[in-house]
Amino acid sequence: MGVIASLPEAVAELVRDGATVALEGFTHLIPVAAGHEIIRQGRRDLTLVRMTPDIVYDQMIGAGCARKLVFSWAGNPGVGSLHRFRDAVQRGWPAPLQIEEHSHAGMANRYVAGASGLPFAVLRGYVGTDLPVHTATIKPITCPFTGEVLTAVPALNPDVGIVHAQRADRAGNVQMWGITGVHKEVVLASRRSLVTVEEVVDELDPRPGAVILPSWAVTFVAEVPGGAHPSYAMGYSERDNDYYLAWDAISRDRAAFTRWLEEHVLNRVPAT
Amino acid sequence: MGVIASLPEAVAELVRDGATVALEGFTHLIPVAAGHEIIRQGRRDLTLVRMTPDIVYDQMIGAGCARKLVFSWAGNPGVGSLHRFRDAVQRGWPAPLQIEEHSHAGMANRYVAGASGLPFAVLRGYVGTDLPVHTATIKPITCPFTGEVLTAVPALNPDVGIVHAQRADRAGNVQMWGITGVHKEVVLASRRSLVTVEEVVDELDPRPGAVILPSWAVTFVAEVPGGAHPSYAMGYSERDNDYYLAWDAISRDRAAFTRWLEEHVLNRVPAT
Amino acid sequence: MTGWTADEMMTVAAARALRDGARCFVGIGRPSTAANLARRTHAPDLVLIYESGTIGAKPARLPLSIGDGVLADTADAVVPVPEIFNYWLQPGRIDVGFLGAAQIDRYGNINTTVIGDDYHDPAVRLPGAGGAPEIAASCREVIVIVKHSPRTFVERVDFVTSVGYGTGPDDRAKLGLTGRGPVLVITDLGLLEPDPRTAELTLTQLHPGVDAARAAEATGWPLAVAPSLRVTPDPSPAELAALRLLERQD
Amino acid sequence: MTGWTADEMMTVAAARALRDGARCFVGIGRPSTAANLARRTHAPDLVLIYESGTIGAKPARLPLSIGDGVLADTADAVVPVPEIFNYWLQPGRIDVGFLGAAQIDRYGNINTTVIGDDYHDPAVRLPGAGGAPEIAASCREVIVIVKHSPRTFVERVDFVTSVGYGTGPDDRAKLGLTGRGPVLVITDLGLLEPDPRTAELTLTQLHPGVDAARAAEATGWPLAVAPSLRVTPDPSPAELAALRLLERQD
Repeated sequence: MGVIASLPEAVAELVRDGATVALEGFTHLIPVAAGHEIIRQGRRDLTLVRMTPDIVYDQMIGAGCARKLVFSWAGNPGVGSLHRFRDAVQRGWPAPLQIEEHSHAGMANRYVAGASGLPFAVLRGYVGTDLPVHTATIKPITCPFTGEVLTAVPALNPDVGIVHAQRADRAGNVQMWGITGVHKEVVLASRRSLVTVEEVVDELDPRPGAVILPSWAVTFVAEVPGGAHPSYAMGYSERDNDYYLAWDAISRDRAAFTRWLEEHVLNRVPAT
Repeated sequence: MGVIASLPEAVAELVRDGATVALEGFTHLIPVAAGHEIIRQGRRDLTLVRMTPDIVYDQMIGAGCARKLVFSWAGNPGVGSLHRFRDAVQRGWPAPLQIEEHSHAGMANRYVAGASGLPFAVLRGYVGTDLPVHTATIKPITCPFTGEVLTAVPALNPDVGIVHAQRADRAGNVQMWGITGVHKEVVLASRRSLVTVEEVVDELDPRPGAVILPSWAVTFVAEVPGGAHPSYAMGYSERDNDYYLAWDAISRDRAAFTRWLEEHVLNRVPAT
Repeated sequence: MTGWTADEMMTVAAARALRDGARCFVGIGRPSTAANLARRTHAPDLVLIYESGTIGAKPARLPLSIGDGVLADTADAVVPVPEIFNYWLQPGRIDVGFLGAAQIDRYGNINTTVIGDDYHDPAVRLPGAGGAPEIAASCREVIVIVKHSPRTFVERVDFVTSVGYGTGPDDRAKLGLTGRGPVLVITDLGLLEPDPRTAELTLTQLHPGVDAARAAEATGWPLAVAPSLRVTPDPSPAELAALRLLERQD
Repeated sequence: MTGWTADEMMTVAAARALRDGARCFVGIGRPSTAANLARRTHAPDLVLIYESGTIGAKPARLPLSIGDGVLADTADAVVPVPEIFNYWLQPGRIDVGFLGAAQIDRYGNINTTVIGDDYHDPAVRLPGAGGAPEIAASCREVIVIVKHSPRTFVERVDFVTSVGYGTGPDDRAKLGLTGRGPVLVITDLGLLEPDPRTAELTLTQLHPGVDAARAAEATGWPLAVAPSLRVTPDPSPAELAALRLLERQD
C-alpha cells in the first residue's frame, strides 16, 4: 500500500538472501541507491533480474550479492564491458554466477506476462539464434488459428521489484516521466515492490508523459534524492556520463574495485 | 503517411464494399462523422468491428452497410438496447447481420495482437462461459512451461481502422488524450487508417496523458470539428447525453429511423 | 409507508457491501450508483475502476456511461483499455467486481447475452458480454445487484455470459478461475449469498417490510432460505440524502 | 594524405546509406553517430527510433547511451519498452535496423554474446543480445557498421546472436523471418553486400585509397569480390564538418 519508509527499512523488509530481485530502469531512473543498500545489508545468493545490468549490477555482482543473473544486455552503455560481471562469469570471482540470457524483446515480454498474471508471453523472437540452445526458458508455441510457430517465454514474477521515480505523494502514489522502460511492468509483476523517489510531495500535478502507479500497487516508497545516480531522473538531474566512463578503470581491477566498494558503499551511511 | 484530406476523400479512398472496418472509441472520441460519411457513400457488405457498437453502428447497421458485426458489447450506454442492431439480428432488417461475439478483454487483446504483428493473443478469459460454443475465434492454448490451459483469440487486422482524436499537426502527427481506449491499437492493427480530428494545428504542445501517433503510422487525417458527436472530445466538447437518450425512441421504429437517416445523414453535406 | 423506495433500499444495501479502501471494478448503472454512494458515505477511500481505463475515479456526479469525461478528469490514472484488462483486472488485483444481470441462476451464473434457447434466433438480443466474463472470473470477489423477479432469477440462465459457480461448488476450481465468485447478490427484496457447502444462492437477509415468501415468489427456482434471516437496517437519513443528491445530478 | 580518417569515412558512408524519411531503429555507438549525421546532412526527416522507447528523437548532441535525456526530450513520442518492441519493431514498421557487431560471418550473422567455443566458459564474455535479434529479424532491412578485421569478419560466428542469412539464401524464409536481413555491411575499408544468389557477403565498394587485397586480408574467409567495384566518394566538407561538430559535442 505504498507505505513510506526509509531506504534501509524498506530493503531490510523486502530483500532476503536467496530472493529473486529485479532493479529496473532502462538507462533512466535506475535505483542505484537501493542496490547499494542491498550491498550494505550483505545480502547473498540473490537471483538478480534486469534487462540491462550495467554499473549497479556490476557493483552488486562484484560485492558478492548474486548467485544468478537473468538479463538481456550486460554492458556499460556507451563505454564497453562490465568487468565485475565478466570476472564472475569467466573466473567465478567473488562467486560463480549462473546466467539466464534473453533478448530485450523477450525480457520485456516476460515482465508483461508477469504483470498480466499470465504464465507466458508470445513473440516473434530468437528464431535462428543460438540463444534457445543455452536458455531453457525459450520454447516454440503454435498459433491455434494459423498453425504458425512462434516463440514463448515464461513470465517473470520477481519476489521484489525495485525502481526509481521522480515523485510520490504522501499517500504513496508514484509519478514518473521520460523514459519509463519497464518500470510499470516490473512493479506489477513483482510480489512486493519498492519505489525510491526524488521527493515526496503534497500533490502530484499532472505532467506530460507521466506514468502513475497508484499507492495500492506499490509496497514501499522511500524518498532518496539522487537515488538514481549515476543514471538520472529527468527534471531533477543529468546522467553522469563521466562516472560511467570512470567506472571502466575502477572495475577492471579487483583491488581497485574493493577499495571503491569500501569507500563509496560499505562505509557510507545513507542520508535517510 | 498522415496525409491530410477531406473526410469524403479519405473515406472514398479507404472504405470499399466488403471491407473489414473498425471504428473505435471507448465512449470517447468515437468517429461518428466518419460513420455517417460511410453511410452517405452507400457502402455495403462491410464487416464492422467495434468493442462497443453503440449509436453510430446502430445507424450504420440500420442504413444497411453491414453484413457482419464483430463486437463485445452492443448497447446504448446508460440507456438500453440498440434497436436497429436487434432488428437486424432478430428480424434481418434491412439485411441479415452475422455476428462474432467476444468479451471486452478478448477484443482488446485481439487488437493488441493485431498491432503487434502476432497471429493471436493469450488471456485468462471466456472459461466456463457459453461464448466459445458460438464463437469459433476462441480456442484453448497450453502454456509450454507450466501446462496450464489458457485462452487464445486471433489477431484483428481490419482493412481500415478509423478513430477520432483531438488534434493533428500539419505533418499529420496525431495527439489525443483522456480515455484513449484502443485507439492506438486499432490504428496500428489496421492495414490503412483514418483519424478525424477536432483541429489541425501548427504545433502539438505536450499535454498530460497525451498519446501520440506519428504521422507515418497513419494513412489519412481529416479535420472534422465535432466529428465525435454525440460522444465527446475531451477539451473540446461534452458528451451529448440527451442525444443518447433521444436515440432510443428514434431507433425503435423503422419509419422514424428512416426519416432520421434521410434528414440527418443522407441529405446533409459535410462541411469540409 | 417508509420514506424510501425499494430501489433506494437496494442501492443503499449495495453501497454498504463495499468496504472502505477496496478496489472496485464498477459496471455502469446501479453498480456505479451504489459504488459512488459508498464513496460519499462510509467508504471515502473506495477505489473506483471503470473498464474505460479510469483508475481511482472520483466523479462529482453520476456518469451516464463508463467513459464520461468526469471519470477521466478525476481519476488517479487513465490507462488504455488493453492495460485495464491485462495489467489490472486479470492478475487479481481488484477486490470487488460489481455487476448487474439480465438473468441470474441459482449458482450465480449471469446472462447478459440472449434470452431464449436459440442463440442464433433469440427472443431478445441483449448487449452481450462487455467486461463481465473476466470481471466475474478474476476479481477477488463479485457482488451482483439486480431486481428480483422470476424472469430474472431463473433456474438456469439461457446463456452463461459470466460464470458464478457453474453447476456447483467445485466448478470454479475446475475451471481454473482465480477469484472467489459471487459472494453477494443484492436485490430490491433482500440479500442472497452462496451456501458455503452447495454454492446455491440462499436468501440470508430481507429488506424492511419484505417477507421470505415474497422473495421466494420472485425467484424462478425453489429458493433456499437461511435458518436465521437478518433484516437490513433502514437507509439512514444521511444515506438517503447522499443517494438523492447523486441521482438528482444524473 | 586525405583530410579525414578511415573511421570518419566509415561513418559518412553509413550515414549516406540512410534515405531521407526512413524509419531507422538505431543502436548506440557508431550506428547512432551515423544516423545523427544523416539527419544533419541529406536526411533531415530520418526518423530515429531507439530501443529505450523514443520515437522520432532529434538529439542536438550525440547521446552516450540509448536512454539519454536528450532522446526523450526531443522525441515525437516516448513509449514503454515493451511497446517499442511489440507495437513498433515486431510488425515490420521499421525500415532500417542499424546494428554493430563483435563478430560477423560470411552470411551476415552477428555475434555480440561470447567469443570462444564454450558458451559456459567463454574466452570473452560480451554484453549479449539486447534488442539485436529482433531488430535483425523484423526490420525491413538491416545495415551493419563494423570495423574490418579478421577477428571480426569470421568464417562462422562463435555464437549467433542475430541472424543474417543463416547458412544460405533460403534460411530466412524457412525461419519465418519477416525482414529482408542485412543488405549492407559498412566497414572502414568499404561496403559488403549479400550476393543476390548465394547471400554471401561480397565486397562491392571500396573507400578511397583502399584496395581489394587489403579488404580480403581483413576478412576471415575467402572474400568474394564483385566484378566491378565501386569507389566511395570522398567525404564532402559539409559531411566532415557536420560529423566533427557532432563528435566534438559528444
